[in-house]
Amino acid sequence: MAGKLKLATVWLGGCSGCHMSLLDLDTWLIDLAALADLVYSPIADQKHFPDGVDLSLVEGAVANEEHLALAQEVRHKSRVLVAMGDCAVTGNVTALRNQLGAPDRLLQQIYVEHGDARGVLPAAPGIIPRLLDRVVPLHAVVPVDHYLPGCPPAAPQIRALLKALLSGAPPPAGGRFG
Amino acid sequence: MDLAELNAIAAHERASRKPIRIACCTSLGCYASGAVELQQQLTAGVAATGRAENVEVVGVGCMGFCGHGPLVRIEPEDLLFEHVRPEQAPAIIAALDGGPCDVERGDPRHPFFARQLPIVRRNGGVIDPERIEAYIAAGGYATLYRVLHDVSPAEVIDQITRSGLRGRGGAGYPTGLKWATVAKSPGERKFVVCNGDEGDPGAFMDRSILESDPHLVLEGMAIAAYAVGAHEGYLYVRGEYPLAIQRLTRAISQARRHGLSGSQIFETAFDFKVEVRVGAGAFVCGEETALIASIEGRRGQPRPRPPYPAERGLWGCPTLINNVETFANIVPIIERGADWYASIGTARSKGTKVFALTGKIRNTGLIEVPMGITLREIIEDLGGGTPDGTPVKAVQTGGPSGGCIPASLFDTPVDYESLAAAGSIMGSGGMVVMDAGTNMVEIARFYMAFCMDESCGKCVPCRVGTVQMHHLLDKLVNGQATSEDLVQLEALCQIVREMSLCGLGQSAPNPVLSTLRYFRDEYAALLNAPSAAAPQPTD
Amino acid sequence: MAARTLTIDGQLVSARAGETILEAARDAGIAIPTLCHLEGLSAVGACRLCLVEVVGSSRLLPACLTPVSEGMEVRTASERLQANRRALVELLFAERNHVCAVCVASGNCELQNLAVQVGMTHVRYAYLTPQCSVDISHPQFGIDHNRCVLCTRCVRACDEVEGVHTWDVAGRGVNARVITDLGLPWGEATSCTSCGKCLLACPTGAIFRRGTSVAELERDPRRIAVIVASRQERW
Amino acid sequence: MAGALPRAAPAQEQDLAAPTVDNRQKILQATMRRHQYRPDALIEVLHKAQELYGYLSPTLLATVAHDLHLPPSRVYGVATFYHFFSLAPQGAHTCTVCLGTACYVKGAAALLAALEAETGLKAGSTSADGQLSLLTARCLGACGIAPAVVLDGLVIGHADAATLRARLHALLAQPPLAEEHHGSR
Repeated sequence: MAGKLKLATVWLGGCSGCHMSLLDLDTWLIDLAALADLVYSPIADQKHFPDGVDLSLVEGAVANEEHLALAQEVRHKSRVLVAMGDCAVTGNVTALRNQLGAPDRLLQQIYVEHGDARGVLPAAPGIIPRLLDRVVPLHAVVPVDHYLPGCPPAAPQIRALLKALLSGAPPPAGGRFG
Repeated sequence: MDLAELNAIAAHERASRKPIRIACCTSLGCYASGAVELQQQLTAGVAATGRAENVEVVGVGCMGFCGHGPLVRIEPEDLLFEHVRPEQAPAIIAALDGGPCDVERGDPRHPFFARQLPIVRRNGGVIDPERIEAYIAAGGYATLYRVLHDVSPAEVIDQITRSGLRGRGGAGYPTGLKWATVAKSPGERKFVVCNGDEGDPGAFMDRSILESDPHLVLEGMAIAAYAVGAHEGYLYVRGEYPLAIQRLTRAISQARRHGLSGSQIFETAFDFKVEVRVGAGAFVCGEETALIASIEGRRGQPRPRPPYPAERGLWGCPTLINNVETFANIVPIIERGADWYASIGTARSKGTKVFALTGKIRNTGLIEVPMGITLREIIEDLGGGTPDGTPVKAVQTGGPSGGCIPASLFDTPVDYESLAAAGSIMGSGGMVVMDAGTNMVEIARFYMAFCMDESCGKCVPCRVGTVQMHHLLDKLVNGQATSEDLVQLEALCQIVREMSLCGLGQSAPNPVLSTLRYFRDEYAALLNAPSAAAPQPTD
Repeated sequence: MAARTLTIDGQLVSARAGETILEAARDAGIAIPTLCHLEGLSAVGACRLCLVEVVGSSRLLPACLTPVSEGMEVRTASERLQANRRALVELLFAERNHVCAVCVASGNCELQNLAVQVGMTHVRYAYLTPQCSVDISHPQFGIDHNRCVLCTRCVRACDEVEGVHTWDVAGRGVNARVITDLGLPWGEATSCTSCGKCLLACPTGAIFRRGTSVAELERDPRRIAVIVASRQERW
Repeated sequence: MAGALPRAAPAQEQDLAAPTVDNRQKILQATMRRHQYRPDALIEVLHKAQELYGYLSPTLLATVAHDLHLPPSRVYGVATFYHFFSLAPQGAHTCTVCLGTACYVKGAAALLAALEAETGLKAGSTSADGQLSLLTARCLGACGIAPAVVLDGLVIGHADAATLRARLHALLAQPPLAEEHHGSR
């Protein structure tokens, strides 16, 4: 079946609520499986983002270096990129920390000053990614093709978007923040 | 006060003059450079050498050559001294006898002076601005007398209309038309307001006029009030100009004492009471509806026009608002006639314009030149080019609302339309000269920072748009901007220009647009450049 | 009643003399986005969302303040206007910290509705992320400056309807803030009559009624013990 | 070389006496009376209040609001709109760098940076000991002698960092000024 499309979903700095909403599509997910192969997703066991993805839905804001690198890789390897949900579109709750200043100071406060008795900064190079100075929406680091606001976007909205994009049509307009 | 009294004051003033006159500029530039002490030393020196009989030392208004101050001129020999220090007073007094004098000499026939055509600045550097008698002796208030007795309000407006005078605050609205609108607007109570909130950084024409010849402005306002049927006036002056405020306040009380302001001026039925209002540091108050709000004691926030102040202004009454230099043109026009005035300048821009020539220019100062003179004549002939002789790169006119005109367009004549076609505006008269060391993107950022800080915050596009534009310019200057940022900057310029409520926002993008138009390569060179901005320009 | 006939978006519209373009358009069922405008309050023309094109005028004019005139030709939804309005809404979202997901007004917010109305999909401008305070010193109401759009509807409602003028704007530019009395906490503003008109006027979640937001319902479980104890006394 | 400027406040009438701590209230009252307590005189009155007290304290603003029959929020709104008005005490000495275009083109930004480095103050702030405020101005209209700096009311033209540094040191080396010289709390 040559026509089957490659679909990916990506989880950056978000609460996974958008993915929960995706799962709310219940039985339609079976229809979706007929339209596309899920080649990368937090709900699929796939370590590396594959090449030649047709459509990627990205949940979450860009908050640390791993997010940044992954966002760039996803953009590079995807034909169509969708910012899914308010965190990816605006930064949303993930970006609330931007008002509190640079992350070093925050980490110090949280882990040392108000932390447990050990009071040490989490440091594990290569395992725990460093936080970026500012949390930014996806389009601030890579070009984004479509936006699906909502916290989370309702399942029918995700379905409408997927239906349209997988059939090559423009996604429906609208969608609401919050 | 009647005509005989006026003439008597003038005659007495002229008769008490001494054959030799040492005029000492006491306007801000010279004032700040020690002119007051110099004047004291000169006065003491004249007395000590027993010459008080035939030599007088007079503090006068701005001579214009501010970069070379303090300035001293000796009449009738017409000797000009520059950069005079107080301890050089004896040497200057010695020069009266033709003695040796090592004080720096200026050339009164230098093109800086010779190419000027002083109309509003005719008394600048000549009379003592602190004495009404000096103004009267120079012909002052005779025009007001004639107007009140022999000329109808309609005739006054006709004269102003036919003179072709346009607003000197920047926009160039025909003055006569404005006066006619206010005159026609129904209402018992009307106001005349003089806008002395000269906020453009790099402009000090109005300060100089107010400091050098306050009565000229007051007389012009009184004539305007008579013409439009107003009896109350306000002079709104920037708080940054304490010397101008002091001289103006003094001038008003002198005029009141002489029956030239207040009730029954020149013993006619005409009343005109004028008050000074001191600004408190807000550029936006130069916008006429914001200025009105400020006079009313409120936040200086503009409101949408129409209705224009000519119909509904101060306290809802018809209000005539003109700028200082506009009012300073009134007496000369009425005195010498509309035809005379209309014979000066170009087809659509009549008369003269005062410019403050500053920046990287040899001859810094104030000049009054006929409209139609080219930028090249101003910058090269009067201004003498850059101090170190390197080429001039551009000239900025119109302040934060204006633009940068490159050297390749220096043959542009100075008139409202030509400057607008070149992407700038006449503005109130600031001309800041820039040389090769000036980074044009930094200049654009400088002006945007200004507009951002001065935005009143009322309307969304100006309040937030200026911050976003400044952010993008900052990224550019710091070499962090992408080509998308540049596209976004240009788009924002358009949005802020089209959507803002008042002139501040509508024109805030101009410095960016004009530098983009002529110096796009400087923007392009900064895109994604790893190095930081060019160094701060130095002398 | 003098009538005026004009064209709005190609549609012939009849309006009363003295009516604004906005009123005439709304009567005709043509929606022009607004934010600072609120029926019952004076119009200030500050948000610039209702700017429209009028044939013969080189400038865009605020529909909320421009009176209709005979034969006037108005365009309310040209491509340029739509793009500019979208930009304005984005500028507002970028200005302060509007996080719909955690806002008490979500689903009932004029700014949120505007984003939908103008087709804003995302904010192209840099978020300014200012430090804004939340003032809950008033016993009944609170104000979260993160959500304020400086429309000044609260200021006008307080001044023009309640007649008190507890609210005003302090500072200028992007640093401007609505304030009560001498910039003190709202709860200390003695002029406030607690009438709640500012709350009614606020288009966003900036001014809110206390005790209704998430996790803010004020309860006092200890009162159960008090009730039980006093009942025992009586019986 | 420098000349002192008159005070930056409306000088419409001569006050009877030099202000002392005791009669400042009287002078302020006289100013309001002269304006017949008209609300539109608010800015003039605030100019006078700041001139007398050095800054506009909440008490002072409340008095002005009360006497001019204005809502307190309106007085506060006006006082915070205009750059001239300060709601916090200023330093005993002030150093104001003009950042107008002419001064900017002649290196005012570098001059300000040098002064910031020298004093350890950010523009717009006052030293912890209350001795010095480092301020900036939009444009003093002294473009002919750019760059211009005002030290305690004295305009210095053609200013350079070395001269300013020396003058600042000389100023600050003087014995500290007593509290009442720069407004009371």
